[in-house]
Amino acid sequence: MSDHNAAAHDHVEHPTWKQYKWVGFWLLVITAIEVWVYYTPFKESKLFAPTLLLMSAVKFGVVVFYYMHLKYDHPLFKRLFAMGLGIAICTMFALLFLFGALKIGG
Amino acid sequence: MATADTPAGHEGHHEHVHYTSTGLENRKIAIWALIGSECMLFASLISTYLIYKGRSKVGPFPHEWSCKTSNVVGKTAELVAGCAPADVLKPILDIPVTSQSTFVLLMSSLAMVLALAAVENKGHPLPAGAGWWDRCLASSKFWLMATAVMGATFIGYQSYEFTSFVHEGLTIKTNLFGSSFFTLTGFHGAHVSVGVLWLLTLFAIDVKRGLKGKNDVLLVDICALYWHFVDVVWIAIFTLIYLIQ
Amino acid sequence: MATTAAPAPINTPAGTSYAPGEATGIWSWLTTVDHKRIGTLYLWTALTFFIVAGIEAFIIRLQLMKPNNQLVSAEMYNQLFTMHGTTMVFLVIMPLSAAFFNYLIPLQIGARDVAFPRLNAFSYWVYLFGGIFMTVPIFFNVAPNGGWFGYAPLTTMQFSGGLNIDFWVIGLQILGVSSLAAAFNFITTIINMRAPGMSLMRMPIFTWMSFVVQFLLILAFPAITIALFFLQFDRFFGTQFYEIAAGADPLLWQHLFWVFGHPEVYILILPAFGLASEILPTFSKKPLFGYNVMVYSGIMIGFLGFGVWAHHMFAVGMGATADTIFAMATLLIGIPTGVKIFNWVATMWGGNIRFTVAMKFAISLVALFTIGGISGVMHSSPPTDLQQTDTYFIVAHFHYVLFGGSIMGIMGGIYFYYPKIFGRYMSEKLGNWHFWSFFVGMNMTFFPMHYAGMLGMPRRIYTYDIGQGWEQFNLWSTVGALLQGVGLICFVYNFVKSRKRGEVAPNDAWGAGTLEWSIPSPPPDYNFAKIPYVTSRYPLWDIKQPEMTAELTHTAPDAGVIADAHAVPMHEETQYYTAKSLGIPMPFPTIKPFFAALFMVLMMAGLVFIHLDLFWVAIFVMIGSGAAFVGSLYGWLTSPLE
Amino acid sequence: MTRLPYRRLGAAMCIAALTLALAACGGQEYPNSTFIHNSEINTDIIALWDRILFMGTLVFIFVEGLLIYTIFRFRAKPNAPLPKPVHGNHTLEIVWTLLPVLILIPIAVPTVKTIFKTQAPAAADALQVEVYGHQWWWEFRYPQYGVTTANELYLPAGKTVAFTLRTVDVLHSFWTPALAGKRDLISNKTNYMWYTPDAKLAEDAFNGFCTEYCGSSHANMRFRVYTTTPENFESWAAHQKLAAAGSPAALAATASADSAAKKAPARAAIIPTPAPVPVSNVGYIFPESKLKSHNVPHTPIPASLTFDDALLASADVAAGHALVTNIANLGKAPCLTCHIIKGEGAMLNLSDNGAKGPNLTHVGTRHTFAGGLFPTNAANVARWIKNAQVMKPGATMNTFGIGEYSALIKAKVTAGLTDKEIADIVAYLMSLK
Ligand code: HEA
Ligand code: HEA
Ligand code: HEC
Ligand code: CUA
Ligand SMILES: [Cu+2]
Repeated sequence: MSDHNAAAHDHVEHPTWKQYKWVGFWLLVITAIEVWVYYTPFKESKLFAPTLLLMSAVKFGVVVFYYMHLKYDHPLFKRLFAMGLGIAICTMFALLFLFGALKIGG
Repeated sequence: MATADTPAGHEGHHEHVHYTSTGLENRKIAIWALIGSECMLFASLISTYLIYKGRSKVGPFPHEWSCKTSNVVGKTAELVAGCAPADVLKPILDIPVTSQSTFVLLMSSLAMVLALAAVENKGHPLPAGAGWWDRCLASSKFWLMATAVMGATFIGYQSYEFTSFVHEGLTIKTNLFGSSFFTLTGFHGAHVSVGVLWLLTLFAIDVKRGLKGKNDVLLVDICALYWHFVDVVWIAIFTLIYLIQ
Repeated sequence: MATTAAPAPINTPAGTSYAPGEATGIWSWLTTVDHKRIGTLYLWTALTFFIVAGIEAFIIRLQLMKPNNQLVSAEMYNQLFTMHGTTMVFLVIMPLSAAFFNYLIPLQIGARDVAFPRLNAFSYWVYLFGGIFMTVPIFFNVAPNGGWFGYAPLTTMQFSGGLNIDFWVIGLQILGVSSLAAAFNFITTIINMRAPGMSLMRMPIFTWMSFVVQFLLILAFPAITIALFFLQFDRFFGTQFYEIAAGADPLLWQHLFWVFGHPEVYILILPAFGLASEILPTFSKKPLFGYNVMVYSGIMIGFLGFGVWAHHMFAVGMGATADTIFAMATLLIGIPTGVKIFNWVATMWGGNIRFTVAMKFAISLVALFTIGGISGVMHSSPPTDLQQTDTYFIVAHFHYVLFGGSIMGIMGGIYFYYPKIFGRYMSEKLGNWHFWSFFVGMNMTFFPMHYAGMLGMPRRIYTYDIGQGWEQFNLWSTVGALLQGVGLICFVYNFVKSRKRGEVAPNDAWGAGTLEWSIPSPPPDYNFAKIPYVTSRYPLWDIKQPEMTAELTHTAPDAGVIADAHAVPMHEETQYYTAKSLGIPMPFPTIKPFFAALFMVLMMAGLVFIHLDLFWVAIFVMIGSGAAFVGSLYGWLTSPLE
Repeated sequence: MTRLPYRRLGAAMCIAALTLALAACGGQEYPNSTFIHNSEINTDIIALWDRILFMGTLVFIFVEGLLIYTIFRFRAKPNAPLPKPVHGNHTLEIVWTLLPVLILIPIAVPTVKTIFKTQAPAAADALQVEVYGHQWWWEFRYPQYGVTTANELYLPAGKTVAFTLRTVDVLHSFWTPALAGKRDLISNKTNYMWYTPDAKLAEDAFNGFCTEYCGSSHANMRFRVYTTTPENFESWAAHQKLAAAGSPAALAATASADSAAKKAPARAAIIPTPAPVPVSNVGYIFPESKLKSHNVPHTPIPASLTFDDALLASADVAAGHALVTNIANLGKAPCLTCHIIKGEGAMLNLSDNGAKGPNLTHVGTRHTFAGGLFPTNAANVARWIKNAQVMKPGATMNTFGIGEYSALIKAKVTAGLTDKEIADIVAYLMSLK
């Protein structure tokens, strides 16, 4: 099976256990912070929602880029995913705006 | 969509390795396109949940709710059945329990990457003096099973959550919150369940004839991509639905 | 399996509708995984549904021919227009486009098949069974009757207790599976199955437009899938998504529907644009003008198409800000579309235009779509739209774009590709009859609707009173529909007859430039005996009329080639061989996708029994066919492809 | 194949032109035209429309002209050399990307202006009208006057009307083409719109339509708008506000000579009411003579629904009154469980929101009924009561005629009203001026 023409795919460096475990670690830490913050007075703050969104966006990104190895993979996959995600997020915001539900944290 | 025991694609049929324009595997492109599409699916579900949040006319409600501190958009207190202004309704979402299930699901993603790495590294002999942990890392069966078990645990948590909600009087028919909550998390749960079955199938193949070689790496890889995506969706759901009020 | 000796060709065809050496008989069609046969199946099926939906339209027209007419009952009328719209959109134009995706995309990109041949067969069977499931109820007076966009809460149990809406909601869900499966398939095919040298910017424009459409499909369908699930759950399991008493917001349905619905209209038109872009250059003897811009504008249309959906909802009271945003976004779409129109004209400018029937259809697409586009721009201004929405002015708009655009383009495509598909030409004489009665009839039907609408005629009314000022327009529309019917009969006759009696067509029936014309007509099951190495956008012209592609940048066949064992310099193939003699592995025919589709449809359809108060029958049917579905799927996934 | 179809193209164009000509000068009236300046809103819309139509026509003429010129000029000629293979031209392409922008800006700017102008809040002193959509009829309430009516909307010319639009069931849409654009009636949502019928409109009648598909009788959900002078309007409203003719309340009111209606409910139970007393002054009613042919419904009466019209001539108003209003007859003629007749049926305590059917207090003053489907006359109303579903597909009112097939209960009516009883009821209803 060595002579295949999938040049791009096989020769890239895949992350290893060392990296995976750190990713896993940060996922846990961020989740822990999220839940912790939920029980602090910060919950009432206007910044609560944006902060949480930011944290989950980081988690989202780490999983996608490292666990789903989008960072190392063919750029095509990045585009396929970004297109779906981009349109989905825009649509979601537009819908929330139209229904007057865009008052996160309020 | 041939599974491992098909003659197609490997085992000597060199000519059968089809030429592809990008050098990428068809199935991998398809799974990424599917994931792109699923973004839109979950965006619709999450939007619905958020739009309907606070529009239910009767309890139970997701978060702590009292008639006085009403965060119900545009609804006056008397719309809420049996609600005296002094009542404080208990939040129905149980953050501690859900945090645990979130934890399990996140860790399953870690197990999943390790399973993939183990399949990819098949054929590379372990370095001399490898400890039990190295051997463990090299066991794709172990990690596949671990992922499936964690997925099943997540489903277990979800069943527990659903039944306890039903006991507290919230079913899919109760109010808008119930309908949109159960449908959203139910869709996610269905995705997890499909993933668990998929993982178990891979595990079975691994037991039967061992997963190795390029084609098998691909098999595990697309399952992993799906699995991580389901995880990522949960990250969004956990924050948007459970934590942010 | 290297070819040792040159294989012997098998007999050349005398214009049979399938290549020699291929299996025939019903079983071969049920088990086929050949993209060309599946494309042909799509074509036949969709044309059948076209006749059905056309007859529905014709009855609508007869009913509206004069005021206070009593030809059909209100209930029947409501089913007729709902089924006419739903059928035309989901069972006619989308599948007609799919017929071309299937038949053409692999040929145009120089592939032997699609990426997932069995999934492809599955898509077709799901479409067929889903279509039957939706269409049959009209004969029993229980067809869907909620309009093609089924606004809640009219479609909830409270207001539509019968089975009618059940057929609609389940049927659309079934068709969604078919469209989505096909879309993933074609995305993969186009990305990954192109012949060596066939870079994205060398793909024929039809393939490009189809590519855009597949993305529209995978991103738009989830929204309606969810909206339909909500409705289904409401109707069958008592959820409250559209339950007014529970505080539900009916606009949720509208938004989710149109988030899908507007991209959907581009799903309906872009394939026709693609076909016109193949036909116009061929019969002008000129390359397509501004290929790059054509590609970018197609992408632009698709992209903008996701940001304008609420222009269908200007009357719901979204507020001035939202109205403004969606109006402006809608206006913007005129720009890339205009570019396409002008580029088509520029393609013909300075050419040698041959007025074949296909060409006439393509030209009329340009002419008629422009009219529909302009009325579209008129709706996109909310204050004026408040006088237009839900009137016959809208009906005029969308028939100009759907009939004048999609149907005209697709008809052109059928005349154009018929010789490739069936190995024989369609009769130009009958074709001319068809074209002119369609062209005149369609204008006669739909142009007066502009007047009727602006003079106050609401749509979806089964009757209207005397003296409202609409009589003459309705009469004209009905006469026009009759003329279209005559055209359709000419077409059907021509289509059926020419298969056996048409003039035999050579490989390159029209002197076109793209790959599909370099292989025999009809193409052998393996498509290309030798996968060609592509060096320009019009590889066939490179050989036959190099002066026409002289201006294009070419790559030398050996420059940085990713060598494929089968790739050879561009050539024409005239002989038929068997795949086996060429050593080309072909996918096995299999019945499994057929059964998977059948049982999946049965499983989803089983829900209906719940509303017949046959709860246990429903459970039995759903679990039974669910198990059979999983079984077929298992058999399918574990059996080798080729 | 290469022969140019001049002749046929010519024929096609002739037919198209003919259609146009017919449309333009058919010598017919277009009562529902959206192009009539009857309100400031419509005037704004027409101005905008004219601008867009002009731009659209420019584009149309340019594109179609260019297209026709191109296909004629560059048609294949025998032995013509191969055309020059032009693959594109950047300048040209930029030009025709920008060209549409030049067309779109003059559309966009007035569009935005008009959006904000027409959607601004209505003037504070506007006449308030609450529109309620029902499957398949319209309810109009005038909260400032305490008036509720159905299917006929009276408006004072020259005064701004602010509509509040709601539905009690599915979505509907409120549209009078000759007066203004439409606005949907949406469940769980209140919509607003306003316009000012021009002061120049004196006694004019307009047809209105439901334009959101709402089920079986969507086509039959019509209404009329009557404009009149403000004085006439006040007169109409003042009378509509009163209790029904002959009702205890009305009698009480006549008894105390001036408006003593306040005390009515208290006396309602005491005063026996043998027969309704015809009212002498019914206030302003839009004169029948001002109705044009297109304002009068011509809906065919189903042939299967027969009624002996002779019965109507000999009908007894008092008997009808008793049938409808005497609680003892509620089982037989449960009219007041769905309809309000102001001053009657106090014990049912039906509110506007609780009434499933149109308010019948002054049904005799309305020119049309059942969603503007029929002229209000005894023959039609009698058939309506006998079998409403035959008169109007899907109608939700019970079938009352004994022996009639009721589409609602999917059976023949056994316990209902005889034709005689119906005739009496009709006589009573028609007396409700
Ligand atoms: C093939 C399908 C198709 C296509 C391509 C379009 C194209 C467009 N449509 Fe249409 N539309 C429908 C199918 C389609 N539509 C259907 C089915 C409905 C009704 C659904 C229902 O209610 O049942 C509908 C309804 C509809 C509405 C809602 C009306 C209402 O219900 O109130 C609107 C409103 O903005 C609209 C606008 C447009 C616009 C701006 C375009 C643009 O894309 C058009 C762009 C094209 C041009 C403008 C012409 C070419 C351009 C030039 C020559 C350049 C110069 C021109 C200018 C600068 C103006 N459409
Ligand atoms: C691709 C889409 C498409 C196409 C091609 C058509 C084609 C036609 N449409 Fe349709 N139409 C829609 C899509 C389409 N329509 C949609 C989406 C709606 C909205 C539905 C809704 O409101 O929910 C609609 C609604 C609609 C209405 C409005 C109904 C209403 O609002 O009450 C009308 C009214 O005239 C109409 C007419 C026609 C006519 C006359 C044709 C003609 O072109 C049809 C020509 C065909 C024939 C006349 C058939 C002739 C056949 C024979 C004579 C028999 C031959 C038999 C054999 C050979 C066996 N259509
Ligand atoms: C189930 C409730 C119900 C009952 C009981 C009922 N009606 Fe009706 N009625 C309606 C509804 C609903 C309408 C409007 C139907 C439509 O126009 O689609 C209506 C319309 C009418 C109209 C026409 C009013 C108008 O202006 O459009 C008359 C007159 C009428 N009813 C008389 C009667 C009489 C008399 C009785 C008793 C014998 C009666 N109704 C009993 C529900 C009812
Ligand atoms: Cu009410 Cu249509
Ligand atoms: Cu649209």
